[in-house]
Amino acid sequence: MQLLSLREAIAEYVTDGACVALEGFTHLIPFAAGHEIIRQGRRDLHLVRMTPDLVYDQMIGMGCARRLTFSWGGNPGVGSLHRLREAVERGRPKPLELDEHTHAGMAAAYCAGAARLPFGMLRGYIGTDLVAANPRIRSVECPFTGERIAAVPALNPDVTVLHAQRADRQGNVALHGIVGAQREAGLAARALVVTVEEIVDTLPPAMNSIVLPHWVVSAVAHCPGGAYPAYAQGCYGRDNSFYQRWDAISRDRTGFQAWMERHVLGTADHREFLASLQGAA
Amino acid sequence: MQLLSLREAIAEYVTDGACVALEGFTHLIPFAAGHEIIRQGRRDLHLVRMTPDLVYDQMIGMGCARRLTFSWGGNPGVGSLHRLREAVERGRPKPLELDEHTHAGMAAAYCAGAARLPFGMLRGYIGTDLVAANPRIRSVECPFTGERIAAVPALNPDVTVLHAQRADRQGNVALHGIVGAQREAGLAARALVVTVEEIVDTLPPAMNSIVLPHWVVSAVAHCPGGAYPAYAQGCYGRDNSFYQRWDAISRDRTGFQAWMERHVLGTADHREFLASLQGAA
Amino acid sequence: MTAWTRDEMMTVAAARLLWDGCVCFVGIGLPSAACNLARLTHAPGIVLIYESGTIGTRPDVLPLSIGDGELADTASCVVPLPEIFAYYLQAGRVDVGFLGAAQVDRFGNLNSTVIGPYESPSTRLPGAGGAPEIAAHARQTFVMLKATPRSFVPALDFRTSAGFLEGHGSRALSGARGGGPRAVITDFGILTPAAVSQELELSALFAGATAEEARAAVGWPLLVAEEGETLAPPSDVEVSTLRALHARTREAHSHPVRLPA
Amino acid sequence: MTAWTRDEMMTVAAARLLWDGCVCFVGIGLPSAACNLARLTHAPGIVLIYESGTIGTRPDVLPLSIGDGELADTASCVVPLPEIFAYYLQAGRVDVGFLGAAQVDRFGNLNSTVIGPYESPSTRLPGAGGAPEIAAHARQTFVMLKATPRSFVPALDFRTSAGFLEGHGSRALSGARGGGPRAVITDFGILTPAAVSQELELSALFAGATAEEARAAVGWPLLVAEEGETLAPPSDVEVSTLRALHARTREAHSHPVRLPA
Repeated sequence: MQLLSLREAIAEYVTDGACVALEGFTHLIPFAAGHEIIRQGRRDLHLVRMTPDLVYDQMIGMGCARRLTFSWGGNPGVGSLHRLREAVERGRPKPLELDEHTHAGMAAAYCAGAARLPFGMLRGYIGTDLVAANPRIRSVECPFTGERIAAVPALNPDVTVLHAQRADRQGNVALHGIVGAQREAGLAARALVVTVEEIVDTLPPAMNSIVLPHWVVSAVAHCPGGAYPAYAQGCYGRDNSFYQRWDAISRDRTGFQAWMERHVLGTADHREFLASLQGAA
Repeated sequence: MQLLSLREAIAEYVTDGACVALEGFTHLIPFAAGHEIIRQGRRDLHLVRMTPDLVYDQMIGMGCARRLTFSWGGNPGVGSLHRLREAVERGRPKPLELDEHTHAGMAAAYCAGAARLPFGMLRGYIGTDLVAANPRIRSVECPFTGERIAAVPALNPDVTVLHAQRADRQGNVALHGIVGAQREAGLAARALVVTVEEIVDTLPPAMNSIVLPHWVVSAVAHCPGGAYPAYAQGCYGRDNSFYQRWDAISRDRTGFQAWMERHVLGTADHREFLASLQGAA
Repeated sequence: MTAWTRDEMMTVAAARLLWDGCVCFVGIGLPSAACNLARLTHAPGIVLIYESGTIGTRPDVLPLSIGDGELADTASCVVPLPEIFAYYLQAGRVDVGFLGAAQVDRFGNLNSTVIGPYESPSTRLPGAGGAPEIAAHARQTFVMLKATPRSFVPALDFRTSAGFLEGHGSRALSGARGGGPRAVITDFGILTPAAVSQELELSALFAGATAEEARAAVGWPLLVAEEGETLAPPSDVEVSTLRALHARTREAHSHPVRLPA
Repeated sequence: MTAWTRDEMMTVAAARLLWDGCVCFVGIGLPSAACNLARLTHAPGIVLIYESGTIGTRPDVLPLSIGDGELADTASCVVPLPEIFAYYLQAGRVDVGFLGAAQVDRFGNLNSTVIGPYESPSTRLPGAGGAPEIAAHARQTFVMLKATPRSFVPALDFRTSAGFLEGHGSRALSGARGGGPRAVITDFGILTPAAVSQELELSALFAGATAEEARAAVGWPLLVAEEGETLAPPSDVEVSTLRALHARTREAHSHPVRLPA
């Protein structure tokens, strides 16, 4: 485990063309890391995430991505992701290949990846046209009952980036609250970078809590507020109004670009990003 | 969820010929429930457990079982289970069919059972004669890579019996500490009976703790000390000296039978069982 | 009697279909409002599961997203997402799944993926999410969707989630273990599957709605059940409970987020 | 120099093979003593995993079972058993696995299942437990086993866990991803696999042990490595640390268990 700045961590672990998962299911979304990937101008990324939301909309809109593995791409409770839509519907700023699944399928694929199995299986994709649309949805025959069970290839990102409440100085990472498939996505990856709200001497004792042990973590970066506008349970709440505002900000390419230039490209780091929003509000 | 006495719960949920898992990996072993099964004279059970230990030795020695699905059958840190050995080596008191696996295989089978998949898979059973000894160890071909991966049939016991630290009055069950594959074994079963150290109005709040929600629990029985001589983290420790003494108690059939008659058949319930040991010590 | 809107009646109608103790896999929006309305009125023991992994949650305000902190704070427990889908939904432990969609067809099949061809859609929708497996494994599903000829269509552009497939028992051959759509709750009333054909037919109207209105809103020739009923309008308790819930929600969501210093 | 026993030297020899920061999948008995001795001497940052799901445990006394409460109390975290096997061991995240057995053959294959035929054994042993997958997936394994011609046998009664199978690279074709046995630590010294044949050969003797003694204890014609070494006897620190650990353990295990009233 290395203790790095977020800039250093992204520079070292997220390279052009890489398969990258910034996981987070509504909670603990690594927004700061996504912004840093945009600032560093990464290209041709294969983005992976069950629920690509605003930060993926931003990365796609800024031309970082060539491919997206996902299961639900919207602004939760609000509507569409306009930059994602424009990439898919019109190939702008770049065409985006889709590897489309269901939540249950993605979950099985991450679990398989974490276990280093070549595929995951589920009773899934039943009666859906996704099977015809995606050649990476297949099936296996049960060697005991003869039933056919859906199969998806394991997901093993080159790097998974997570956000968590805290790490200790050794690099043990503890998260709590809604955890989605983050732990599985983290364990499935070749490298694991974690941004955290705080770094402490000793994690709070919690026998069966969710911990990523230091020897599976590649780098920890201290990044308070790093999930904003998503949230970090026990630290700050979800900025639901920002999610609602994003619809207008992102609706047309020009306004989107101006916003990104002002708040992301025009800021040096996440602290400045947060400060720039205070000014804008 | 029903709140029952242990006697009622066993009478209702554990029937002759049933497939029964009393899970517990060293910790939270449902000893009291096993004794009650012996008292009620159940026969022809298909016993399932990763680590059949003293309580399975007792059930097998008392003639309750016809078949055992397992992965390690010993007295941990001490040696053999003499009653299990006599059943396998000499068919006494009854022959015992074995369905033998590895820990990783049993774990995959329980997980598959909990997910209602027909089989579990693992990179396992590599280079072992178990594959030849057990026709229920097979393989599947990955539909993406062509690799062959070991497969085991899902385990779905008719009833799983667990022991836990506490339940609330609604029947939500919370356990902590070493949990083995108990949760998966519980969720894989058609019925789930849980003995608990205490019943409380409200479980301690713990967002990501291990809870079996009330609507997956068939019955809860209040049974303090119900894991003794195993232990319940935070309640009482493991009686390692009893495990050591068991070697002598169980070594020959006559001594075993006398001990069982005095302490199990000769007591009405777990409270009396514990009291009888106090007298014997 | 309090005045009420069709949106409110949709929520009330859905809430009434739920029973005390039933285990619901809840989606965001109308289903979340309906489930919590049921919990706050006739079904206090309802078990609400959100796909984010919160089990037995009792939110005081409605979440905007499927994973708001309120859901975790008030849950019996929070489990990782793979477990919710494998050990609870796929295992057949969910009584009722709620689904929305952009399009529904006469057999209750749903599209939430694309309008137009998949490879070059005119409108790219958010996609499947948890829906296909909810549709397959919940013991029954309730679909909530406002009706227009663009949403109630003769043929889906893309079948994301299975209803009764081609009807006439074809679902039973598909591997789907749940019972399929038991009701489609829309803004004029409720459609339910006919016994043999499994085609959706109009079985209940909201007070004030008509079969003509329903036929005009549905893009296929809508069958009307022989024993159709008219639903009682929302009671005062239903309306006031729902409005209070929405008011609490608006109030809570209007607080600015304060980051830790 | 303190007097020492062969048992102590086995533990010390195994402990010396471990390095600071290595991730060990620990078995009960001698391996547990060896790993904790390493932790208390030269490898304070060693990560100990017990198959019961305790990760990064730092017990003050040795557990009798693989799942004593002490292991959970002192762990960084405790995870369900399926995760330990799938996400840590099978995923290739374990540096060293320790194995014991009733029998070992010249290629480091192990039997812990039966003596005699499987269907009618003369001795039924406890069985496989975690061993076959530890043997397959740990980056390397250390086997600890006292030597007699009945335990170091020319042919196993049953192959429970794969070592180098038939040697000569046959393991590499098997699907086992870990490196296999790096050392067999026994009560006269250490056997290690020869480079090409992968047959175990005597590569180190304890102080005071002889190659003749070793040959007599092994049930096949034992090869002796050309560059064999003699191991330094246990240091005072090693002996005193190990004895203190055992004394603490005896003391702790002698307390009667008190059930809650």
